[in-house]
Amino acid sequence: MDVLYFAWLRERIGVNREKIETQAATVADLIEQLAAMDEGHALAFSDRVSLRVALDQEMAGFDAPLAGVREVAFFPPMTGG
Amino acid sequence: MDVLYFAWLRERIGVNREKIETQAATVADLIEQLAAMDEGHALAFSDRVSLRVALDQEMAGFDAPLAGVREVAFFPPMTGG
Amino acid sequence: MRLSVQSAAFDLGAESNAFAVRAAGAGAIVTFTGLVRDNGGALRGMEIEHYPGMTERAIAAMMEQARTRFTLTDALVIHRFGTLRLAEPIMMVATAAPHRANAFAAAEFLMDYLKSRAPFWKKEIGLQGNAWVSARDEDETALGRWTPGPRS
Amino acid sequence: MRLSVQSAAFDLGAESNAFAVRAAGAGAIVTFTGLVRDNGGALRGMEIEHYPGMTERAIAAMMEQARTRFTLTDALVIHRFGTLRLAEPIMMVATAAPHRANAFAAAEFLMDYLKSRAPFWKKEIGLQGNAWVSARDEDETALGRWTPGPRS
Repeated sequence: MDVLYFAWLRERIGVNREKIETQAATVADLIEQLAAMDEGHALAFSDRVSLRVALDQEMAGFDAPLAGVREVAFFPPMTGG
Repeated sequence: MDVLYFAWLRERIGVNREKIETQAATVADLIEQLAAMDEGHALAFSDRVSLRVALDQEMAGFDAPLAGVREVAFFPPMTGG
Repeated sequence: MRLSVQSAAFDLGAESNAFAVRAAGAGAIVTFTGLVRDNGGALRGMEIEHYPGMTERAIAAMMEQARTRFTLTDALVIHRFGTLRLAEPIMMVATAAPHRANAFAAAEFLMDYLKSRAPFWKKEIGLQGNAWVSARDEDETALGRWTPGPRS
Repeated sequence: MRLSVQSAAFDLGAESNAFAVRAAGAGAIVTFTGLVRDNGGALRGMEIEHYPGMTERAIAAMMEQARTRFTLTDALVIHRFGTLRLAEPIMMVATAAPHRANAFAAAEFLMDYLKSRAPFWKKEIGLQGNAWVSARDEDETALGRWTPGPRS
């Protein structure tokens, strides 16, 4: 599964994209797995209030299932405009 | 006193400006005097709901006094923008 | 602030760019442009009459009100009079403010006032004849939202 | 409708004029332009990161929503990413509609959605260092006015 990071999540983790092998059933499960990987990941996922997720480029909740999903993106609240 | 007319008031009266000698104390008095002048004036002042007035280029009510006023303008509701 | 009441056509793009340069300290610019709109193919153009002197005074007062009420860094009003052809710009308003909410509100405020409180009168030049444009009740109603007091 | 997510600068005036030509049947055009604003002299510029693909999808969906909800005759969104200098335009929105109320409402709707629902992230490049811009609570609140249901 492709996992993408943007803004300060990308900076804390150090890469903007990585391939992750996972059996996680939901976004929340995947977050637990990623946060346990190393210090950078732990720091990136420490503030869950400011964490947003998109599954195959559509916004989703943490309870969303990952079955069939190819691309997961994590990022802080958007600041466009 | 200079009396100015705009839009369909101007068209009905046939001039855009005229000098009027008047002892009218208020706008309402002046309207009575003007409406009695001829058919064109009578027609122009027949629809008082759609009549607006400015005294020296400031909007005023029909009960406004004319003392000291040099320029009176009559016109329908504005349609700018 | 810049105000122009003119018969000549104006260039929306050139005016927008010049305004943006002057407004360099602002974060948000809103423009409104009104065009002569063909009402289903029956219109050839428009005649706009105005009250020279009072028009400039009235608009300048509106702009000063908008500037203080919405803490604008700059504002622009251009309004034409005379003969206008189909699809030509009639007028434009531009507002500049630190944030978007005030820039939008000020532009709407100026438009609502220009519609009903600036001494212009529009006459439609149609294929079937000419007709003065009637003031719309909703334009008068729109003004109500800017007056202080209880709101529904 | 035209949508462009680009790193290159754009010309507000040229885009406004091109939009006005396309919108010739409309009576009202509203534009919004966001500029890199100097926050009291401490800013050198801005870095804007985006999510290629999702950005275009999200904005196209917003534009389609705005078009049907406000019966727009046309709409335009240009949004830049990458490195921007002080006072440069960040983005612009343009809307065209028969009457002004819908053109204004649609431009505000698009801005509210772009602020909080288009995947861009701004970083301020300051003289004292860099900082990600925080989402503002009022931007999230502003979205609430467009959702159906009881309003205060």
